Amino acid sequence: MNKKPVILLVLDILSLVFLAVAAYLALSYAPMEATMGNVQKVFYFHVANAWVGMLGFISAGVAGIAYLRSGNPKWDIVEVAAVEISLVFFLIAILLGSIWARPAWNTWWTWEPRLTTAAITEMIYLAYFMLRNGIEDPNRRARFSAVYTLVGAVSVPITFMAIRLFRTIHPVVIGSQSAQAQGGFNMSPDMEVAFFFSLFTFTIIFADLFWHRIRLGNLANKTEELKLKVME
Amino acid sequence: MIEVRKLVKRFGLKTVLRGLDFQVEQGEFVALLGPNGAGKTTFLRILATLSRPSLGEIRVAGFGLPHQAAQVRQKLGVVSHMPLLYGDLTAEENLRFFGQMYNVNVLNQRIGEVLDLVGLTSRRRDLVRTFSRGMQQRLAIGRAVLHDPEVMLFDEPHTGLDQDACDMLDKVLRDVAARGRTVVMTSHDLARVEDLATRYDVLSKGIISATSKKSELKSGNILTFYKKALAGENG
Amino acid sequence: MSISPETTNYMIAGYAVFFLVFTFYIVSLVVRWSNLRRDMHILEDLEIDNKS
Amino acid sequence: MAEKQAPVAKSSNFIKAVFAIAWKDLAAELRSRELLSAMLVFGMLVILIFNFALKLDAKTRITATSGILWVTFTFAGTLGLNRSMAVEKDRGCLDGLLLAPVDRSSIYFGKLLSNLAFMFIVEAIVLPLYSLLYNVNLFNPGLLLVILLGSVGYIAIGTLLSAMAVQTRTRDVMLPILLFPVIIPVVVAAVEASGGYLQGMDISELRYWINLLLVYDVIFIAIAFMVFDYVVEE
Repeated sequence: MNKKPVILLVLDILSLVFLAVAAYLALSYAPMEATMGNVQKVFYFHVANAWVGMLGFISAGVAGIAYLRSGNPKWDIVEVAAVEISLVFFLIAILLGSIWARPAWNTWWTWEPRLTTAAITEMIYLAYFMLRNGIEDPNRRARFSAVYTLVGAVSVPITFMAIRLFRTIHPVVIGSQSAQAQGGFNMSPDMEVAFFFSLFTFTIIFADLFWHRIRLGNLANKTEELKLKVME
Repeated sequence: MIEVRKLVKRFGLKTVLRGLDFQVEQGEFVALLGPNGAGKTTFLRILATLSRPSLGEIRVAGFGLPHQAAQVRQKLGVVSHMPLLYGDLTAEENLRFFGQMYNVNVLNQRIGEVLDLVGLTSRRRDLVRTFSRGMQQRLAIGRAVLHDPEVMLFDEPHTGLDQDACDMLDKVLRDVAARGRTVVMTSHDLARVEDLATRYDVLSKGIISATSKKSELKSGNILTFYKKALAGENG
Repeated sequence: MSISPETTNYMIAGYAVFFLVFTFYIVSLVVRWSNLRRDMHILEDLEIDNKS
Repeated sequence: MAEKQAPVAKSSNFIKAVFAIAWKDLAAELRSRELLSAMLVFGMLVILIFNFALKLDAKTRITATSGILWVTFTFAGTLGLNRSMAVEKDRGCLDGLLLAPVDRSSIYFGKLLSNLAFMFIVEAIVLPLYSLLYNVNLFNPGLLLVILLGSVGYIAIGTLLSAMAVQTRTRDVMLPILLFPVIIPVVVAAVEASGGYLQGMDISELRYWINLLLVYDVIFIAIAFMVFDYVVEE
């Protein structure tokens, strides 16, 4: 358990190398987008981070259902890991979206459906951790977290649909470039390379971090077990 | 009536009950003794189907737990140190509500009988909120015997009662036991249970560490027995 | 619009924010891990003491 | 759990238990009126504060009414849900319910019914009062339908989450924190649809919102039904 698996080490190295390459591709290799200028380059990492957030969100939902079906505490550890990673990467995605929105549409925040849904997911995950903090019995904590993860996993897509419907009815005109409010620009082949490489890189990073976080959860569990044993 | 084999209960990583064995014959009145935190309440909650065992076999009134919990519940009456009653309903309404939940036949007549048994007939139309602690506890027993259960579980029923209320409660407990019901009661008031119970079991460190029938103990010796049981476990 | 707006500062800010939060998270993972390892070692020592 | 009774007896017991639980909540509330009066007073205070916060002149009222109504219902509803579950927890009554030989989901549906009844009572008082105060006609069948669907969705998920919230250490603040982020679709759809009906919009334009509310109601009643066991059992 304490010995680090070789594959994990390989993943670590791959993550770092690919991250460097992805940054190079995004910052230097991909051409500057004409209407928005250099800030458009934030887009590559913005989407890739949101993608990791999504992966975490889906993993959390699956782990929650698996916990409720099996009652195996391992799934609770997986679920917390997924929620935490999703929380961090959605946060990055929201911040990057904000930084991109500022020069492009002259506002720090747009109520764009995807961005808003990501923000609401963050609120659900903050509530998730508050819920966990408020429960001492580990079995109950795991059960309630799994139930709440499931409720969140179902409500978030509906929230997205509701907000999108809301936006089609009340289009918000921001600045003069509202036609591009959805980040609509045509990607040149060079841009596509940078974009897809970013997505690929962050998928690897997700797998790597997810694994590390699960190992951390397992170690915490082991330590707690030993603590109880020593205390007796 | 109650058969427990190798019962283990864990809360997360913490093991509270570790391979507990326990048998009760029909009509026995077992006092479950033990220091605070020994797992008495946990054990009783498992028997009451409120908590699931982590491992082990349990049969209550002929049904296995946790798979046949619904059947067990029908045969079970539980009184805890919480009254489990609604303050804004009258005594009668409380009994009627729980009677409906247990699907009791001829409910009105049964409510009358139960109120008589616990001596609250004159207060039947009063709100439970206005009852003293002792009266609430008696009504709680009334609630628990409403569906004529075969097995009764009492978790520290004397907690928070004054002397008079305790004596009243004991009278009701004796009445209940005299009807041939099987009773398991946790308590740490040795003097009080000595008289009530027909058997004493000591729960310590997650197992039943000692057991003794009333007939095997000389009067007044329960304290010695209890201390020995705890010391024996430690030594 | 023929001239692209000068938004390089925002680009730099964006990537700085990413690397900041990302590094912060990695550091938090490492700190939590090493704290747990330390606790584990202390507990293992205690357990050996208990046995002897 | 694994019940081996005749199915007919079981389903009639189930319905009997659901109504017994709902009836006992209503009977207790009719006597104490603690929950309803708290919800009502709170609701009126919210409306009062909005009056000054938004300077509700005739023009603002048309667009703001549906929003104000739903904020009022949402906040007052949280108060009611919390109280309704706290009553079960305080004297250990939840254990009393769990000890009864009935299906756990009957407890959920019983509480759902009584919570919904409280919600409707509050709405039935707040609506005419708001009409009176601001001279807006709120007796519109479309609006009533929206309020019905919105309340069902809100209470369906609220009953489940309040059962969780009362079992936490920070139970007084936990419910809104858990509930609000997951009822956003209900709020968005209900506000939009209510606003549409109040402005006399065509039904066909509001169909999507009504559908969304229906979908939400069905999905979350189903989910709560499936997971309620995990929330109350140990």
